[in-house]
Amino acid sequence: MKRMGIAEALREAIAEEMRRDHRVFCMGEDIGIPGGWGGAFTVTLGLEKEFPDRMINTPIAENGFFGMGMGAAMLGMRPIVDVQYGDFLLCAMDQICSNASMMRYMSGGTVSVPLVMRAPVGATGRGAQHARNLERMFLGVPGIKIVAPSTAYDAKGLLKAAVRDGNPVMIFEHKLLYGSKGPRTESGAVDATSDIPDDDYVVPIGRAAVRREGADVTIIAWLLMAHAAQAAANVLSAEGIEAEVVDARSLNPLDYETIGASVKKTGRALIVEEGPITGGVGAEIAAGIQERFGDCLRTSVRRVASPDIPVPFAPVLENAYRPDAARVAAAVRAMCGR
Amino acid sequence: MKRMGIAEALREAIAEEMRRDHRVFCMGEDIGIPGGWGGAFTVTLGLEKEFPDRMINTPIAENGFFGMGMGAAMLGMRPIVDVQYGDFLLCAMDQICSNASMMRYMSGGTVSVPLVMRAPVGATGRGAQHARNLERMFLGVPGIKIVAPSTAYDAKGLLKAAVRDGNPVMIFEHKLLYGSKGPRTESGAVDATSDIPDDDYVVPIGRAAVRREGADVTIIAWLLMAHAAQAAANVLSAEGIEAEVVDARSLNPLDYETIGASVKKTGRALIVEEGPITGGVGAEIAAGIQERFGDCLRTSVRRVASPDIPVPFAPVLENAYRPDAARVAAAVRAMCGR
Amino acid sequence: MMPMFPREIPRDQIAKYERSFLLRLYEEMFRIREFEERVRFLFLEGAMPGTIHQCQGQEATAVGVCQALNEDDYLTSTHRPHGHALAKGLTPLEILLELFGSIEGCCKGKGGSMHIGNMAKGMPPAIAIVGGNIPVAAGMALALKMQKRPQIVACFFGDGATSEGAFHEAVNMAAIWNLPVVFCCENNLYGASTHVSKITRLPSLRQRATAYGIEALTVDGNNVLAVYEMARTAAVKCRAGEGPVFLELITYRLTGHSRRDPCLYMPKEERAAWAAMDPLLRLREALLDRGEVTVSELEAVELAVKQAIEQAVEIARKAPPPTLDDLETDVYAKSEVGI
Amino acid sequence: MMPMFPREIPRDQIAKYERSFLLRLYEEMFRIREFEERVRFLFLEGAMPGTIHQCQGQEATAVGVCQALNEDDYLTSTHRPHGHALAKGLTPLEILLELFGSIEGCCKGKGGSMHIGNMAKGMPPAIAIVGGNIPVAAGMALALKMQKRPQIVACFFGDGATSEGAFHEAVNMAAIWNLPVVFCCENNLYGASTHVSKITRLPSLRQRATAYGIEALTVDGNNVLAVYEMARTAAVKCRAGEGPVFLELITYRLTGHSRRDPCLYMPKEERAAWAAMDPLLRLREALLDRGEVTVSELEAVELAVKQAIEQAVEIARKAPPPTLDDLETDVYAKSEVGI
Ligand SMILES: Cc1ncc(C[n+]2csc(CCOP(=O)(O)OP(=O)(O)O)c2C)c(N)n1
Ligand SMILES: Cc1ncc(C[n+]2csc(CCOP(=O)(O)OP(=O)(O)O)c2C)c(N)n1
Ligand SMILES: [Mg+2]
Ligand SMILES: [Mg+2]
Repeated sequence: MKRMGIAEALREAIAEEMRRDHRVFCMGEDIGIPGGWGGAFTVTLGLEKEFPDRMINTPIAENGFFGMGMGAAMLGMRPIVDVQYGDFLLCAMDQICSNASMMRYMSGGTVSVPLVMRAPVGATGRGAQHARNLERMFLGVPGIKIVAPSTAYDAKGLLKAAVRDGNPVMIFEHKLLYGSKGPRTESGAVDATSDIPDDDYVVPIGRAAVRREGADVTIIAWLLMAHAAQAAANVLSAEGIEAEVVDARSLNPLDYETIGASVKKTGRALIVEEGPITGGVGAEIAAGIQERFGDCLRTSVRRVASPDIPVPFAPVLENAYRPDAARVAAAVRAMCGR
Repeated sequence: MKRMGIAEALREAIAEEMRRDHRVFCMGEDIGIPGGWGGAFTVTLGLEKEFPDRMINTPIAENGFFGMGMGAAMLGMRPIVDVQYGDFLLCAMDQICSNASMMRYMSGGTVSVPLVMRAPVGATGRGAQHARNLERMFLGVPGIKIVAPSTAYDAKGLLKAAVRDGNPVMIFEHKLLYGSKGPRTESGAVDATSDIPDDDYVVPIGRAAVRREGADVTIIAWLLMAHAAQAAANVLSAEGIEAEVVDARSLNPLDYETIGASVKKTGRALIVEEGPITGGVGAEIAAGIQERFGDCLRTSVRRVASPDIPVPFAPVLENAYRPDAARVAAAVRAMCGR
Repeated sequence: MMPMFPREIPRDQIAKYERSFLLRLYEEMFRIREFEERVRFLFLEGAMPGTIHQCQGQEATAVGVCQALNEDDYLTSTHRPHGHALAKGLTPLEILLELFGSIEGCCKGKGGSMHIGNMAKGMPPAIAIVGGNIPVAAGMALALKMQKRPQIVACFFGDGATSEGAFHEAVNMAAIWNLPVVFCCENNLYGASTHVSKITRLPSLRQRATAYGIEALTVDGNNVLAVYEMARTAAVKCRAGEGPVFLELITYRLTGHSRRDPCLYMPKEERAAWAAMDPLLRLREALLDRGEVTVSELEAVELAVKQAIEQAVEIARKAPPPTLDDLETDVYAKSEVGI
Repeated sequence: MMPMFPREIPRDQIAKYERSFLLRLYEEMFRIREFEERVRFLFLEGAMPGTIHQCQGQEATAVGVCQALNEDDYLTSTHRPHGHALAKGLTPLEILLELFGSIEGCCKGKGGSMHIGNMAKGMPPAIAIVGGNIPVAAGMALALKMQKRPQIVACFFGDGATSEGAFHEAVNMAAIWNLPVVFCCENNLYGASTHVSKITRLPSLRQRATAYGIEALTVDGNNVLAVYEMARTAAVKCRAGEGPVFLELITYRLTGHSRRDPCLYMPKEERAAWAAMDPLLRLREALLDRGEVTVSELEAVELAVKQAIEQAVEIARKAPPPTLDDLETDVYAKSEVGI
């Protein structure tokens, strides 16, 4: 058992998978460079020492090396490719959405693409182009699984599950949760450390986690917002409102079993999302809950999310952009008629 | 007044805007080529005769020329750029979503990007990579307006509104609605012709159209599905169920005024969408309706959409992929307890 | 743009090869031609769904390259994949079944004309996004190198594809990592209706590869022997770890870009000049000129191919479509988690 | 990679210019250096939000190019835009205000360090997606050409950006349409921590432009006069409708890639060798060597710049942030429909 942050837990997951399976390799910008940073957020720091041939440092060419990851995966490798900021997934959309996600179906089930894609997200003082939460972009793309851990335990277990999955899996990581150290420390970081077991484990893709039980309202969130939800729940508890916090963790597939059990109990559902409210993952969860469990709802599903704007730079605006515990608590109070 | 299909109406809209405003020009693949096709679906056919310098035929480089469209727009031009199939927007995502959509905000409102983007969508027997309805991809991208006409009248009026708008506007066009003629005729095409007035008009962005009134259920759709909805409504009417059909037409902004008025009247809402059910535009509309008009609903909002799969090639599968009047009618019956 | 290579296949070139090999080349090319012509009629008849992009006139590029490959080498293709697939060893039947949308097709009817392939034969489903297969091919080559396997990848694409960013990103990475991939650019002078002179300032597309420090050659793509020889040399280089290599194969599409294209954007004289450069005609003439093969032998080859294709058509026409149970399968591989 | 150009600015080169012009160059470069150093301390102090990418050591590229532009020409920039902005005429104050996130900044505090710009001064907000500004610059040049205006665009980007597909697509289109854009590639030998030799097989990036048939030159990017001269020639060509031109400006970043980067991936000897190639030092020495300028004159220039920047810092520190009312404005332009 060892206490770790997400960056460290991911690093350990990658190293363990590379030891376990010689087909696993990493490909990305500024990885495997002696004296370098281990990618943008230290996740791959130092791995080139143990795996000199399997840390492939690329030119700045996201569409190209994501497509190469796909090609290598088709021939039996298990690539882990990453972008330095999730925003740059937009450069690689064609390879991700037209090729990797659809290859298996187009081949009639004869080809598979065991490709892991990593993407750091979240607004962190860098302005609009290094800030977006693009989970939404991939939710409507059949063929890609999506995970989004909020703790180091989940990050390690989900990354391992992704490597072993056999399908394209996108793992979103939040910059404020990494716990990256040294020059890559993030201001405004939130503690997401966990006790990591010494033994191998996976966190299965497709299962949500109940972080806190409560009978009055279900709050569904992931990544940084899972922390905001828990903070809000603590505040609300003092006021006599008991919120159940569901960390969705896996966005595709969504775990409607866990979500449903909670909503049936509480009769109220609130989704918290970083990113513009319109067209987000929250829209799907809201629609999905009402279709499946509409009869159990005491009030309409609500969303707390960002306004429909690009991410602003000035801290005062960015803080208003990013939902926080106070906004979550206020929304819950409104739903509960307080 | 003249009867026209969508391809012809769009062509007329472009020609009229180019006559009216010398800043307007077109940029795309296989446009302006003597003896060519006028783009993939005849929309720009022959325009090079009248506007030899304003029909710019590009290499196959979507990200490049969408970005160039943006650059030209910033310096006062009014470019209309297009992809041959909507799927290829994925090649240009970076320029569309990171640059064009956010430039105005990042500049503090000092720069504008009056860029029109055209994209043909819909499953039409060509397999997974020439088939997708990618409206969903842009809904959660603040800064881009989205329209999706189902009639020639709207196509012309919305394209004109887009050219005059002053912001990036994406216009989705459905291959089965174009009414393209000659070698570009589509099998399975649906009649979307309208009587087009001789005088200049625009259809304002942001307003839905009620295609058919009814008191029992609201069906919301756009593009090809607006036709499926109307066909279903006719069938249902014979059974004594009167559906109100709302053609959303503008997907961003959505017209919650028109949608709300209808839903308040009927108490039931069904959204019909071509494309995987998960993460679609329908999710947003469903969530949005329940948040705004939840109290007026007699039953949960429902969606009829495609399964969560890539678009299959075989006609029998493709037909099962694409929602049709029968599926819409069945969903309405279920909602109305029949 | 008029043909820039002499029409005749040089006698000393053809003299280097065995009769049986030359007849095989002829048969392979004829199979593609006959297949494409048969499919064209099926389309015009309305028997086939969807759209098609055919390769009549370009048979020598597919056959020349594939003859230089080993059976277990790989090939990636585009929206115009029929010739590549046949040359790589897919049967006319498995392709026809796919074109007819049958569950028995090489992609279970889920792919269609633009996505035919058969990984067991070294060809993943073709990718119809122009330029999109190039990074994929480079990635396959990367895997082969990491796995220390001897195979190589032949990556086909058109002149049009060289303007896509994907081409540049992938060729550069293949170059810096010396990957075993032969970039086979079928420069048929047009990307859809757009003449190649409209998309480049230079007379050749070769520089788009030499810019990354790799060897690049312009080849008479309608001389199957010229293609074969250059591809063989390229393959040897790639297998020796000295890849990649870029081949610009100059050819011409004798048919429309896609179904029902009247090709009005192609000057008549250009079409006529290139019709005379038909790679089948050229090989046929050279073979007869060499004297070892008779017209009736060639006709026998042709007849056998025709009959085989006709048989395949008859089977494919009646083959079962998928059922609705097939609709939602094959999206995801079974997860291996826990293994 | 060690410096490949001689350290000394040739005497006959410097002799060609007027004293006042040379002093202006020195002042412009010093302003950038001083600005960046001041900002670095503000960052380390924790006074500034976000991240920064600075350009100490690269002042000659920005100043050399911008001196060759007319005031109404355009410039596009990247994640590392401070030097370009200052050279293009943005004031230290309007940039500092933006860096501090004030509503009075050049982008109302909505852009930040990576997106500074001021369209009224010919510089749209910088684009921080590597390679992303290159198509945009080409499109601006297209507009200028269509509008028959005499201006040109200077498009800055790094060595790293030349591996992005966006670069290739845009340079090719600029080439085939002869657009008035000077592609200014600041080859500072590193893209983040990745040395340029890892991302290309060739010793120069020039071929990545000549591949499209345009003129491309490699220039000593730390000799401001060399940069100025090549940029002036390129500008003349572009204005004459004979663009585009590609300039590979060899330079070196004397600072970290972004905030708090200890640069451990750069060999010590390399850093030392390039420190000696500091473009400010080189110009200073050449000026003093020429004899027309005294140390105290230079110090006077420096002092004035320092004071102006210090004043700007004091103003910017206290400038008001945006209010929540500003949060949702500026997303859309007011629609013109009906006009
Ligand atoms: C990214 C992308 N853009 C546009 C198209 C539409 N399209 C299909 S084929 C084609 C022309 C391709 O030209 P080339 O690469 O020369 O291949 P050819 O058709 O000549 O074999 C175009 C524009 C596409 N499939 N993908
Ligand atoms: C598309 C994209 N990929 C990656 C990054 C992260 N990143 C920012 S700067 C940089 C290095 C850029 O190198 P270069 O183009 O040489 O410019 P320099 O930093 O040396 O000025 C990288 C990888 C980015 N901003 N955009
Ligand atoms: Mg071609
Ligand atoms: Mg650099």
